[in-house]
Amino acid sequence: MQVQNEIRLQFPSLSANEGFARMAVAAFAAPLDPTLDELADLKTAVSEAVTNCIVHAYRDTVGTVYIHARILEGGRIVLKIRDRGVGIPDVAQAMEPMFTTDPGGERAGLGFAVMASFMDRLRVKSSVGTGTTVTMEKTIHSRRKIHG
Amino acid sequence: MQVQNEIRLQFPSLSANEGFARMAVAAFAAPLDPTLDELADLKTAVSEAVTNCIVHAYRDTVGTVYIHARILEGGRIVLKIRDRGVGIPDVAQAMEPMFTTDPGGERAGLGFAVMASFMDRLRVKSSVGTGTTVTMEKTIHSRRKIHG
Amino acid sequence: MALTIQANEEVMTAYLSGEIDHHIAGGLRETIDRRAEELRPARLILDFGDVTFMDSSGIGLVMGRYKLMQSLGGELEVTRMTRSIRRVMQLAGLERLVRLEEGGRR
Amino acid sequence: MALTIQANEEVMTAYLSGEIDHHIAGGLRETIDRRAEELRPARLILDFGDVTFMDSSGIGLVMGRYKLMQSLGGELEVTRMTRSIRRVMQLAGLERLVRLEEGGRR
Ligand SMILES: Nc1ncnc2c1ncn2[C@@H]1O[C@H](COP(=O)(O)OP(=O)(O)O)[C@@H](O)[C@H]1O
Ligand SMILES: Nc1ncnc2c1ncn2[C@@H]1O[C@H](COP(=O)(O)OP(=O)(O)O)[C@@H](O)[C@H]1O
Repeated sequence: MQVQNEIRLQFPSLSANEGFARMAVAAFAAPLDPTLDELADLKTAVSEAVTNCIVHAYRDTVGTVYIHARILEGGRIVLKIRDRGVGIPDVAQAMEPMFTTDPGGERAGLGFAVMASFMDRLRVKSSVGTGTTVTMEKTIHSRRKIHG
Repeated sequence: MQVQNEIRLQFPSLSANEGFARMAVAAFAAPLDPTLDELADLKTAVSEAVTNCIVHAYRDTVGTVYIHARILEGGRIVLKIRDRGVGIPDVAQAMEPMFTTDPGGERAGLGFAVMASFMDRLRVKSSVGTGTTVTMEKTIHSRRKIHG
Repeated sequence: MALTIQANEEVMTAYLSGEIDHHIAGGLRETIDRRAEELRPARLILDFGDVTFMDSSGIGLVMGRYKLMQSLGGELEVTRMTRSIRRVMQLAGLERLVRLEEGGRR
Repeated sequence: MALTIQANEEVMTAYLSGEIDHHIAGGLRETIDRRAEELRPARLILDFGDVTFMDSSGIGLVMGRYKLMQSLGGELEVTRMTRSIRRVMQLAGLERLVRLEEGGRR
Protein backbone atom coordinates (compact mmCIF):
# COMPACT_ATOMS: atom_id res chain seq x y z
CA MET A 1 0.00 0.00 0.00
CA GLN A 2 1.44 3.33 -1.02
CA VAL A 3 1.91 5.95 1.67
CA GLN A 4 0.34 9.23 0.54
CA ASN A 5 1.40 11.31 3.50
CA GLU A 6 2.83 10.77 6.96
CA ILE A 7 3.87 12.64 10.06
CA ARG A 8 6.05 11.81 13.02
CA LEU A 9 5.47 13.50 16.33
CA GLN A 10 7.36 13.41 19.64
CA PHE A 11 6.54 15.08 22.91
CA PRO A 12 7.06 14.62 26.65
CA SER A 13 4.39 12.74 28.60
CA LEU A 14 2.74 15.85 30.07
CA SER A 15 -1.04 15.75 30.31
CA ALA A 16 -1.27 19.11 28.52
CA ASN A 17 -0.09 17.26 25.39
CA GLU A 18 -3.18 15.02 25.26
CA GLY A 19 -5.03 17.88 23.59
CA PHE A 20 -2.09 18.69 21.37
CA ALA A 21 -1.89 15.11 20.07
CA ARG A 22 -5.61 15.04 19.25
CA MET A 23 -5.43 18.34 17.40
CA ALA A 24 -2.32 17.35 15.45
CA VAL A 25 -3.85 14.09 14.26
CA ALA A 26 -7.11 15.88 13.39
CA ALA A 27 -5.17 18.47 11.36
CA PHE A 28 -3.26 15.68 9.60
CA ALA A 29 -6.49 13.88 8.70
CA ALA A 30 -8.29 17.06 7.57
CA PRO A 31 -7.35 16.76 3.86
CA LEU A 32 -9.25 13.44 3.80
CA ASP A 33 -12.39 15.46 4.57
CA PRO A 34 -13.64 13.24 7.42
CA THR A 35 -17.17 13.58 8.76
CA LEU A 36 -17.61 15.06 12.24
CA ASP A 37 -18.17 11.55 13.61
CA GLU A 38 -15.06 10.15 11.93
CA LEU A 39 -13.02 13.05 13.30
CA ALA A 40 -14.41 12.50 16.80
CA ASP A 41 -13.53 8.79 16.53
CA LEU A 42 -9.92 9.54 15.58
CA LYS A 43 -9.49 12.18 18.28
CA THR A 44 -10.99 9.95 20.95
CA ALA A 45 -8.78 6.98 20.03
CA VAL A 46 -5.64 9.16 20.01
CA SER A 47 -6.60 10.69 23.33
CA GLU A 48 -6.96 7.22 24.91
CA ALA A 49 -3.63 5.92 23.61
CA VAL A 50 -1.68 9.05 24.56
CA THR A 51 -3.31 9.23 27.99
CA ASN A 52 -2.25 5.63 28.61
CA CYS A 53 1.38 6.56 27.89
CA ILE A 54 1.14 9.43 30.36
CA VAL A 55 -0.85 7.68 33.09
CA HIS A 56 0.49 4.10 32.87
CA ALA A 57 3.69 3.82 30.81
CA TYR A 58 5.45 6.78 32.46
CA ARG A 59 3.46 6.75 35.69
CA ASP A 60 6.07 8.24 38.04
CA THR A 61 8.29 9.90 35.48
CA VAL A 62 8.24 11.97 32.30
CA GLY A 63 9.18 10.11 29.11
CA THR A 64 8.73 10.63 25.40
CA VAL A 65 5.57 9.72 23.48
CA TYR A 66 6.01 8.92 19.77
CA ILE A 67 3.26 9.12 17.15
CA HIS A 68 3.60 7.97 13.57
CA ALA A 69 0.54 8.72 11.44
CA ARG A 70 0.19 7.62 7.85
CA ILE A 71 -2.41 8.04 5.13
CA LEU A 72 -2.56 5.12 2.70
CA GLU A 73 -4.52 4.70 -0.51
CA GLY A 74 -8.30 4.71 -0.23
CA GLY A 75 -8.45 7.06 2.75
CA ARG A 76 -6.92 4.56 5.16
CA ILE A 77 -5.29 6.17 8.18
CA VAL A 78 -2.80 4.22 10.30
CA LEU A 79 -1.77 5.54 13.72
CA LYS A 80 1.12 4.12 15.71
CA ILE A 81 1.46 5.45 19.26
CA ARG A 82 4.52 4.28 21.10
CA ASP A 83 6.21 4.68 24.48
CA ARG A 84 9.37 3.38 26.12
CA GLY A 85 7.64 2.96 29.45
CA VAL A 86 6.93 0.11 31.88
CA GLY A 87 5.15 -2.16 29.37
CA ILE A 88 2.12 -4.40 29.90
CA PRO A 89 2.65 -7.86 31.46
CA ASP A 90 -0.59 -9.37 30.08
CA VAL A 91 -1.94 -7.58 27.01
CA ALA A 92 -5.08 -9.74 26.66
CA GLN A 93 -6.08 -8.96 30.23
CA ALA A 94 -5.26 -5.26 29.81
CA MET A 95 -7.60 -5.11 26.82
CA GLU A 96 -10.58 -6.49 28.72
CA PRO A 97 -13.25 -3.82 29.28
CA MET A 98 -13.18 -2.40 32.82
CA PHE A 99 -9.70 -3.77 33.55
CA THR A 100 -7.51 -1.07 35.02
CA THR A 101 -4.44 -1.02 37.25
CA ASP A 102 -5.35 2.48 38.44
CA PRO A 103 -8.50 2.17 40.58
CA GLY A 104 -7.78 5.29 42.70
CA GLY A 105 -7.27 7.62 39.75
CA GLU A 106 -10.79 7.25 38.32
CA ARG A 107 -9.66 5.49 35.17
CA ALA A 108 -12.64 3.53 33.85
CA GLY A 109 -10.60 0.71 32.30
CA LEU A 110 -12.22 1.47 28.95
CA GLY A 111 -9.37 3.06 26.99
CA PHE A 112 -8.70 -0.01 24.85
CA ALA A 113 -12.45 -0.65 24.46
CA VAL A 114 -12.86 2.87 23.07
CA MET A 115 -9.93 2.44 20.68
CA ALA A 116 -11.26 -0.92 19.47
CA SER A 117 -14.77 0.38 18.98
CA PHE A 118 -13.96 3.73 17.33
CA MET A 119 -11.24 2.46 14.98
CA ASP A 120 -11.47 -0.35 12.39
CA ARG A 121 -8.47 -2.21 13.73
CA LEU A 122 -6.38 -2.23 16.93
CA ARG A 123 -3.14 -4.05 17.68
CA VAL A 124 -1.13 -3.78 20.91
CA LYS A 125 2.49 -4.91 21.22
CA SER A 126 4.18 -4.57 24.57
CA SER A 127 7.03 -5.94 26.57
CA VAL A 128 7.71 -5.24 30.22
CA GLY A 129 10.53 -2.76 30.77
CA THR A 130 10.74 -1.85 27.08
CA GLY A 131 7.45 -0.18 26.25
CA THR A 132 4.22 -0.41 24.33
CA THR A 133 3.16 0.20 20.73
CA VAL A 134 -0.51 0.68 19.86
CA THR A 135 -1.37 0.51 16.15
CA MET A 136 -4.81 1.59 15.00
CA GLU A 137 -6.35 1.82 11.55
CA LYS A 138 -9.45 3.48 10.20
CA THR A 139 -10.73 4.11 6.69
CA ILE A 140 -12.13 7.60 6.20
CA HIS A 141 -15.02 7.54 3.74
CA SER A 142 -14.37 10.99 2.42
CA ARG A 143 -15.70 12.55 -0.73
CA ARG A 144 -12.49 14.12 -2.00
CA LYS A 145 -8.96 12.71 -2.04
CA ILE A 146 -5.70 14.19 -0.84
CA HIS A 147 -3.38 15.83 -3.35
CA GLY A 148 0.30 16.30 -2.51
CA MET B 1 16.19 28.74 30.48
CA GLN B 2 14.05 25.79 31.48
CA VAL B 3 12.06 24.04 28.78
CA GLN B 4 8.44 23.71 29.90
CA ASN B 5 7.20 21.72 26.95
CA GLU B 6 8.42 20.75 23.51
CA ILE B 7 7.36 18.87 20.41
CA ARG B 8 9.22 17.41 17.47
CA LEU B 9 7.49 17.01 14.14
CA GLN B 10 8.56 15.44 10.84
CA PHE B 11 6.72 15.28 7.55
CA PRO B 12 7.43 15.05 3.81
CA SER B 13 7.69 18.31 1.86
CA LEU B 14 4.17 18.14 0.37
CA SER B 15 2.33 21.44 0.12
CA ALA B 16 -0.70 19.91 1.88
CA ASN B 17 1.48 19.87 5.01
CA GLU B 18 1.81 23.67 5.15
CA GLY B 19 -1.61 23.80 6.79
CA PHE B 20 -0.80 20.86 9.03
CA ALA B 21 2.37 22.53 10.34
CA ARG B 22 0.52 25.77 11.14
CA MET B 23 -2.24 23.93 12.98
CA ALA B 24 0.20 21.77 14.94
CA VAL B 25 2.21 24.78 16.15
CA ALA B 26 -1.01 26.65 16.98
CA ALA B 27 -2.24 23.66 19.01
CA PHE B 28 1.12 23.47 20.80
CA ALA B 29 1.00 27.18 21.67
CA ALA B 30 -2.66 27.09 22.77
CA PRO B 31 -1.94 26.46 26.50
CA LEU B 32 -0.06 29.81 26.55
CA ASP B 33 -3.39 31.46 25.74
CA PRO B 34 -2.10 33.66 22.89
CA THR B 35 -4.21 36.50 21.53
CA LEU B 36 -5.69 36.12 18.05
CA ASP B 37 -2.93 38.38 16.68
CA GLU B 38 -0.15 36.41 18.39
CA LEU B 39 -1.60 33.18 17.03
CA ALA B 40 -1.82 34.65 13.52
CA ASP B 41 1.83 35.78 13.82
CA LEU B 42 3.02 32.29 14.80
CA LYS B 43 0.99 30.57 12.09
CA THR B 44 2.16 32.97 9.41
CA ALA B 45 5.84 32.60 10.36
CA VAL B 46 5.57 28.79 10.40
CA SER B 47 3.79 28.83 7.07
CA GLU B 48 6.60 30.89 5.49
CA ALA B 49 9.41 28.71 6.82
CA VAL B 50 7.71 25.43 5.89
CA THR B 51 6.75 26.72 2.43
CA ASN B 52 10.40 27.63 1.83
CA CYS B 53 11.46 24.05 2.59
CA ILE B 54 8.88 22.77 0.09
CA VAL B 55 9.40 25.37 -2.65
CA HIS B 56 13.13 26.04 -2.39
CA ALA B 57 15.00 23.44 -0.32
CA TYR B 58 13.38 20.43 -1.97
CA ARG B 59 12.39 22.12 -5.22
CA ASP B 60 12.47 19.11 -7.56
CA THR B 61 12.16 16.37 -4.98
CA VAL B 62 10.33 15.38 -1.81
CA GLY B 63 12.39 15.53 1.38
CA THR B 64 11.69 15.68 5.10
CA VAL B 65 10.82 18.85 7.01
CA TYR B 66 11.71 18.89 10.73
CA ILE B 67 10.12 21.17 13.31
CA HIS B 68 11.25 21.48 16.91
CA ALA B 69 9.04 23.74 19.00
CA ARG B 70 9.78 24.63 22.60
CA ILE B 71 8.07 26.65 25.29
CA LEU B 72 10.49 28.28 27.73
CA GLU B 73 9.83 30.22 30.92
CA GLY B 74 7.88 33.44 30.61
CA GLY B 75 5.80 32.36 27.63
CA ARG B 76 8.76 32.32 25.25
CA ILE B 77 8.22 30.07 22.25
CA VAL B 78 11.19 28.93 20.15
CA LEU B 79 10.60 27.34 16.73
CA LYS B 80 13.32 25.56 14.78
CA ILE B 81 12.37 24.58 11.22
CA ARG B 82 14.96 22.54 9.41
CA ASP B 83 15.50 20.88 6.03
CA ARG B 84 18.25 18.81 4.41
CA GLY B 85 17.76 20.50 1.06
CA VAL B 86 19.86 22.54 -1.33
CA GLY B 87 20.90 25.24 1.16
CA ILE B 88 21.25 29.00 0.64
CA PRO B 89 24.52 30.30 -0.91
CA ASP B 90 24.13 33.87 0.43
CA VAL B 91 21.90 34.14 3.49
CA ALA B 92 22.16 37.93 3.82
CA GLN B 93 20.98 38.40 0.23
CA ALA B 94 18.22 35.79 0.65
CA MET B 95 16.88 37.73 3.64
CA GLU B 96 16.57 41.00 1.72
CA PRO B 97 12.91 41.92 1.12
CA MET B 98 11.74 41.11 -2.43
CA PHE B 99 14.71 38.84 -3.12
CA THR B 100 13.51 35.56 -4.60
CA THR B 101 15.04 32.88 -6.80
CA ASP B 102 11.59 31.87 -8.00
CA PRO B 103 10.25 34.71 -10.19
CA GLY B 104 7.96 32.47 -12.27
CA GLY B 105 6.22 30.86 -9.34
CA GLU B 106 4.72 34.10 -7.94
CA ARG B 107 6.78 34.05 -4.77
CA ALA B 108 6.94 37.62 -3.48
CA GLY B 109 10.39 37.32 -1.92
CA LEU B 110 8.87 38.32 1.44
CA GLY B 111 8.97 35.07 3.40
CA PHE B 112 11.92 36.09 5.57
CA ALA B 113 10.54 39.63 5.93
CA VAL B 114 7.30 38.18 7.30
CA MET B 115 9.15 35.90 9.72
CA ALA B 116 11.35 38.79 10.93
CA SER B 117 8.44 41.12 11.39
CA PHE B 118 5.96 38.73 13.04
CA MET B 119 8.42 37.06 15.41
CA ASP B 120 10.69 38.70 18.01
CA ARG B 121 13.85 37.08 16.70
CA LEU B 122 14.94 35.26 13.53
CA ARG B 123 18.18 33.40 12.79
CA VAL B 124 19.00 31.53 9.59
CA LYS B 125 21.82 28.99 9.32
CA SER B 126 22.42 27.37 5.98
CA SER B 127 25.09 25.57 3.99
CA VAL B 128 24.85 24.63 0.35
CA GLY B 129 24.16 20.94 -0.19
CA THR B 130 23.45 20.30 3.50
CA GLY B 131 20.34 22.30 4.29
CA THR B 132 18.86 25.19 6.20
CA THR B 133 17.77 25.80 9.78
CA VAL B 134 15.48 28.71 10.62
CA THR B 135 15.15 29.55 14.32
CA MET B 136 12.45 31.97 15.45
CA GLU B 137 11.42 33.17 18.88
CA LYS B 138 8.42 35.02 20.21
CA THR B 139 7.19 35.80 23.69
CA ILE B 140 3.48 35.23 24.16
CA HIS B 141 2.06 37.76 26.60
CA SER B 142 -0.59 35.47 27.92
CA ARG B 143 -2.64 35.83 31.04
CA ARG B 144 -2.34 32.29 32.33
CA LYS B 145 0.69 30.00 32.42
CA ILE B 146 1.08 26.42 31.21
CA HIS B 147 0.83 23.60 33.71
CA GLY B 148 2.33 20.18 32.85
CA MET C 1 -12.46 23.89 29.83
CA ALA C 2 -14.80 25.77 32.10
CA LEU C 3 -17.16 24.70 34.84
CA THR C 4 -20.14 26.62 36.20
CA ILE C 5 -22.13 25.31 39.13
CA GLN C 6 -25.69 26.35 39.98
CA ALA C 7 -27.60 25.02 42.95
CA ASN C 8 -30.81 25.28 44.90
CA GLU C 9 -31.87 23.19 47.96
CA GLU C 10 -32.76 20.17 45.86
CA VAL C 11 -30.66 20.20 42.74
CA MET C 12 -27.04 21.00 41.97
CA THR C 13 -26.21 21.43 38.27
CA ALA C 14 -22.64 21.35 36.93
CA TYR C 15 -22.43 22.94 33.47
CA LEU C 16 -19.37 21.47 31.76
CA SER C 17 -17.85 22.96 28.64
CA GLY C 18 -14.91 22.48 26.26
CA GLU C 19 -12.86 19.29 26.04
CA ILE C 20 -12.96 16.65 28.78
CA ASP C 21 -9.84 14.51 28.97
CA HIS C 22 -7.49 13.18 31.65
CA HIS C 23 -5.67 16.54 31.78
CA ILE C 24 -8.80 18.36 32.84
CA ALA C 25 -10.83 15.66 34.62
CA GLY C 26 -8.99 15.85 37.95
CA GLY C 27 -9.77 19.52 38.45
CA LEU C 28 -13.42 19.06 37.48
CA ARG C 29 -13.79 16.17 39.88
CA GLU C 30 -12.37 18.11 42.81
CA THR C 31 -14.49 21.20 42.23
CA ILE C 32 -17.71 19.24 41.76
CA ASP C 33 -17.09 16.97 44.77
CA ARG C 34 -16.25 19.87 47.09
CA ARG C 35 -19.54 21.63 46.27
CA ALA C 36 -21.60 18.43 46.35
CA GLU C 37 -20.27 17.46 49.79
CA GLU C 38 -21.08 20.95 51.03
CA LEU C 39 -24.58 21.11 49.55
CA ARG C 40 -25.59 17.45 49.73
CA PRO C 41 -28.20 17.88 46.97
CA ALA C 42 -30.95 15.30 46.33
CA ARG C 43 -29.96 15.40 42.69
CA LEU C 44 -26.71 16.20 40.86
CA ILE C 45 -27.06 17.06 37.19
CA LEU C 46 -24.00 16.95 34.91
CA ASP C 47 -24.83 19.11 31.89
CA PHE C 48 -22.72 18.20 28.83
CA GLY C 49 -24.41 20.73 26.51
CA ASP C 50 -21.23 22.68 25.79
CA VAL C 51 -18.75 19.79 25.86
CA THR C 52 -17.05 19.54 22.46
CA PHE C 53 -14.92 16.45 23.14
CA MET C 54 -14.82 13.64 25.67
CA ASP C 55 -12.77 10.46 26.00
CA SER C 56 -13.04 7.67 28.61
CA SER C 57 -11.83 10.11 31.28
CA GLY C 58 -15.37 11.48 31.10
CA ILE C 59 -16.73 8.03 31.90
CA GLY C 60 -14.55 7.95 35.00
CA LEU C 61 -15.91 11.38 35.89
CA VAL C 62 -19.53 10.20 35.60
CA MET C 63 -18.95 6.89 37.41
CA GLY C 64 -17.09 8.60 40.24
CA ARG C 65 -19.92 11.14 40.70
CA TYR C 66 -22.44 8.27 40.60
CA LYS C 67 -20.66 6.65 43.54
CA LEU C 68 -20.46 9.96 45.37
CA MET C 69 -24.19 10.60 44.98
CA GLN C 70 -24.94 7.06 46.18
CA SER C 71 -22.86 7.68 49.29
CA LEU C 72 -24.74 10.96 49.84
CA GLY C 73 -28.12 9.24 49.31
CA GLY C 74 -28.88 11.30 46.19
CA GLU C 75 -29.17 10.61 42.49
CA LEU C 76 -27.17 11.53 39.40
CA GLU C 77 -28.50 12.72 36.07
CA VAL C 78 -26.47 13.31 32.91
CA THR C 79 -27.96 15.58 30.24
CA ARG C 80 -27.49 17.20 26.84
CA MET C 81 -24.79 15.02 25.30
CA THR C 82 -23.86 15.35 21.63
CA ARG C 83 -24.00 12.15 19.61
CA SER C 84 -20.28 11.40 19.85
CA ILE C 85 -20.25 11.89 23.62
CA ARG C 86 -23.33 9.68 23.94
CA ARG C 87 -21.44 6.97 22.02
CA VAL C 88 -18.59 7.06 24.55
CA MET C 89 -21.07 6.89 27.44
CA GLN C 90 -22.89 3.94 25.90
CA LEU C 91 -19.66 1.98 25.55
CA ALA C 92 -19.47 2.02 29.32
CA GLY C 93 -23.06 0.88 29.73
CA LEU C 94 -23.71 4.04 31.74
CA GLU C 95 -27.38 3.97 30.78
CA ARG C 96 -27.79 1.11 33.25
CA LEU C 97 -26.51 3.26 36.13
CA VAL C 98 -27.50 6.80 35.41
CA ARG C 99 -30.40 8.74 33.91
CA LEU C 100 -29.11 9.86 30.51
CA GLU C 101 -31.37 12.63 29.24
CA GLU C 102 -31.75 13.40 25.53
CA GLY C 103 -30.56 16.69 24.12
CA GLY C 104 -27.34 18.17 22.80
CA ARG C 105 -26.82 19.92 19.57
CA ARG C 106 -25.82 17.38 16.97
CA MET D 1 -10.54 27.12 0.47
CA ALA D 2 -13.35 28.16 -1.81
CA LEU D 3 -13.59 30.73 -4.57
CA THR D 4 -16.74 32.30 -5.98
CA ILE D 5 -16.61 34.66 -8.91
CA GLN D 6 -19.31 37.20 -9.80
CA ALA D 7 -19.11 39.51 -12.77
CA ASN D 8 -20.98 42.15 -14.76
CA GLU D 9 -19.68 44.10 -17.78
CA GLU D 10 -17.54 46.41 -15.68
CA VAL D 11 -16.52 44.58 -12.55
CA MET D 12 -15.38 41.07 -11.77
CA THR D 13 -15.35 40.15 -8.08
CA ALA D 14 -13.47 37.12 -6.70
CA TYR D 15 -14.76 36.15 -3.26
CA LEU D 16 -11.94 34.28 -1.51
CA SER D 17 -12.46 32.23 1.63
CA GLY D 18 -10.59 29.94 4.01
CA GLU D 19 -6.78 29.79 4.28
CA ILE D 20 -4.54 31.23 1.54
CA ASP D 21 -1.12 29.63 1.40
CA HIS D 22 1.24 28.29 -1.27
CA HIS D 23 -0.70 24.99 -1.40
CA ILE D 24 -3.86 26.77 -2.49
CA ALA D 25 -2.56 29.88 -4.29
CA GLY D 26 -1.77 28.20 -7.60
CA GLY D 27 -5.31 26.97 -8.13
CA LEU D 28 -6.79 30.34 -7.17
CA ARG D 29 -4.47 32.15 -9.56
CA GLU D 30 -5.39 29.93 -12.49
CA THR D 31 -9.14 30.17 -11.95
CA ILE D 32 -9.11 33.94 -11.48
CA ASP D 33 -6.83 34.55 -14.49
CA ARG D 34 -8.86 32.35 -16.82
CA ARG D 35 -12.07 34.26 -16.02
CA ALA D 36 -10.37 37.68 -16.11
CA GLU D 37 -8.84 37.01 -19.54
CA GLU D 38 -12.25 35.93 -20.79
CA LEU D 39 -14.17 38.85 -19.31
CA ARG D 40 -11.53 41.62 -19.52
CA PRO D 41 -13.24 43.64 -16.76
CA ALA D 42 -12.42 47.30 -16.12
CA ARG D 43 -12.02 46.42 -12.47
CA LEU D 44 -11.08 43.22 -10.64
CA ILE D 45 -12.03 43.10 -6.96
CA LEU D 46 -10.40 40.56 -4.67
CA ASP D 47 -12.71 40.18 -1.67
CA PHE D 48 -10.86 38.83 1.41
CA GLY D 49 -13.94 39.00 3.69
CA ASP D 50 -13.99 35.27 4.43
CA VAL D 51 -10.25 34.63 4.40
CA THR D 52 -9.18 33.29 7.80
CA PHE D 53 -5.42 33.03 7.17
CA MET D 54 -2.94 34.38 4.65
CA ASP D 55 0.84 34.24 4.35
CA SER D 56 3.13 35.87 1.76
CA SER D 57 1.68 33.57 -0.93
CA GLY D 58 -1.32 35.92 -0.78
CA ILE D 59 0.96 38.86 -1.57
CA GLY D 60 2.17 37.02 -4.66
CA LEU D 61 -1.47 36.42 -5.57
CA VAL D 62 -2.30 40.13 -5.31
CA MET D 63 0.85 41.32 -7.09
CA GLY D 64 0.35 38.85 -9.92
CA ARG D 65 -3.28 39.97 -10.42
CA TYR D 66 -2.10 43.60 -10.30
CA LYS D 67 0.24 42.89 -13.23
CA LEU D 68 -2.50 41.02 -15.08
CA MET D 69 -4.95 43.92 -14.74
CA GLN D 70 -2.27 46.35 -15.90
CA SER D 71 -1.72 44.22 -19.00
CA LEU D 72 -5.50 44.17 -19.58
CA GLY D 73 -5.74 47.95 -19.06
CA GLY D 74 -7.93 47.58 -15.96
CA GLU D 75 -7.52 48.18 -12.26
CA LEU D 76 -7.31 46.02 -9.14
CA GLU D 77 -9.05 46.58 -5.83
CA VAL D 78 -8.54 44.53 -2.65
CA THR D 79 -11.28 44.68 -0.02
CA ARG D 80 -12.48 43.45 3.36
CA MET D 81 -9.24 42.26 4.95
CA THR D 82 -9.08 41.29 8.61
CA ARG D 83 -6.41 43.04 10.64
CA SER D 84 -3.86 40.22 10.44
CA ILE D 85 -4.23 39.95 6.66
CA ARG D 86 -3.90 43.72 6.34
CA ARG D 87 -0.61 43.48 8.28
CA VAL D 88 0.79 40.98 5.77
CA MET D 89 -0.32 43.18 2.85
CA GLN D 90 1.29 46.26 4.41
CA LEU D 91 4.63 44.49 4.80
CA ALA D 92 4.71 44.27 1.03
CA GLY D 93 3.86 47.95 0.58
CA LEU D 94 0.83 46.89 -1.43
CA GLU D 95 -1.01 50.10 -0.49
CA ARG D 96 1.26 51.91 -2.96
CA LEU D 97 0.11 49.68 -5.84
CA VAL D 98 -3.45 48.74 -5.17
CA ARG D 99 -6.62 50.23 -3.66
CA LEU D 100 -6.91 48.59 -0.25
CA GLU D 101 -10.47 49.11 1.00
CA GLU D 102 -11.35 49.02 4.70
CA GLY D 103 -13.60 46.37 6.12
CA GLY D 104 -13.29 42.85 7.40
CA ARG D 105 -14.54 41.56 10.62
CA ARG D 106 -11.85 42.05 13.22
N1 LIG E 1 0.99 2.41 27.32
C1 LIG E 1 0.78 1.62 28.39
N2 LIG E 1 1.83 1.28 29.20
C2 LIG E 1 1.65 0.48 30.27
N3 LIG E 1 0.45 -0.03 30.64
C3 LIG E 1 -0.63 0.27 29.89
C4 LIG E 1 -0.52 1.10 28.74
N4 LIG E 1 -1.75 1.22 28.18
C5 LIG E 1 -2.58 0.48 28.94
N5 LIG E 1 -1.91 -0.10 29.98
C6 LIG E 1 -2.48 -1.03 31.00
O1 LIG E 1 -3.73 -1.50 30.52
C7 LIG E 1 -4.78 -1.18 31.43
C8 LIG E 1 -6.08 -0.94 30.67
O2 LIG E 1 -5.96 0.21 29.84
P1 LIG E 1 -7.26 0.99 29.35
O3 LIG E 1 -8.22 0.01 28.75
O4 LIG E 1 -6.83 2.11 28.50
O5 LIG E 1 -7.93 1.54 30.68
P2 LIG E 1 -7.47 2.66 31.72
O6 LIG E 1 -6.45 3.55 31.05
O7 LIG E 1 -8.72 3.37 32.05
O8 LIG E 1 -6.87 1.92 32.89
C9 LIG E 1 -4.25 0.01 32.18
O9 LIG E 1 -4.89 0.16 33.44
C10 LIG E 1 -2.78 -0.34 32.31
O10 LIG E 1 -2.54 -1.27 33.34
N1 LIG F 1 14.83 26.53 3.15
C1 LIG F 1 15.42 27.10 2.07
N2 LIG F 1 16.25 26.37 1.27
C2 LIG F 1 16.84 26.94 0.21
N3 LIG F 1 16.67 28.22 -0.17
C3 LIG F 1 15.86 29.00 0.59
C4 LIG F 1 15.20 28.48 1.73
N4 LIG F 1 14.46 29.49 2.27
C5 LIG F 1 14.67 30.58 1.50
N5 LIG F 1 15.51 30.30 0.49
C6 LIG F 1 16.01 31.24 -0.52
O1 LIG F 1 15.79 32.57 -0.05
C7 LIG F 1 14.98 33.29 -0.97
C8 LIG F 1 14.10 34.28 -0.24
O2 LIG F 1 13.18 33.60 0.59
P1 LIG F 1 11.85 34.33 1.05
O3 LIG F 1 12.18 35.66 1.66
O4 LIG F 1 11.10 33.38 1.92
O5 LIG F 1 11.05 34.62 -0.27
P2 LIG F 1 10.31 33.63 -1.31
O6 LIG F 1 10.06 32.30 -0.64
O7 LIG F 1 9.06 34.34 -1.64
O8 LIG F 1 11.25 33.49 -2.47
C9 LIG F 1 14.23 32.24 -1.75
O9 LIG F 1 13.78 32.70 -3.00
C10 LIG F 1 15.28 31.14 -1.86
O10 LIG F 1 16.22 31.41 -2.87
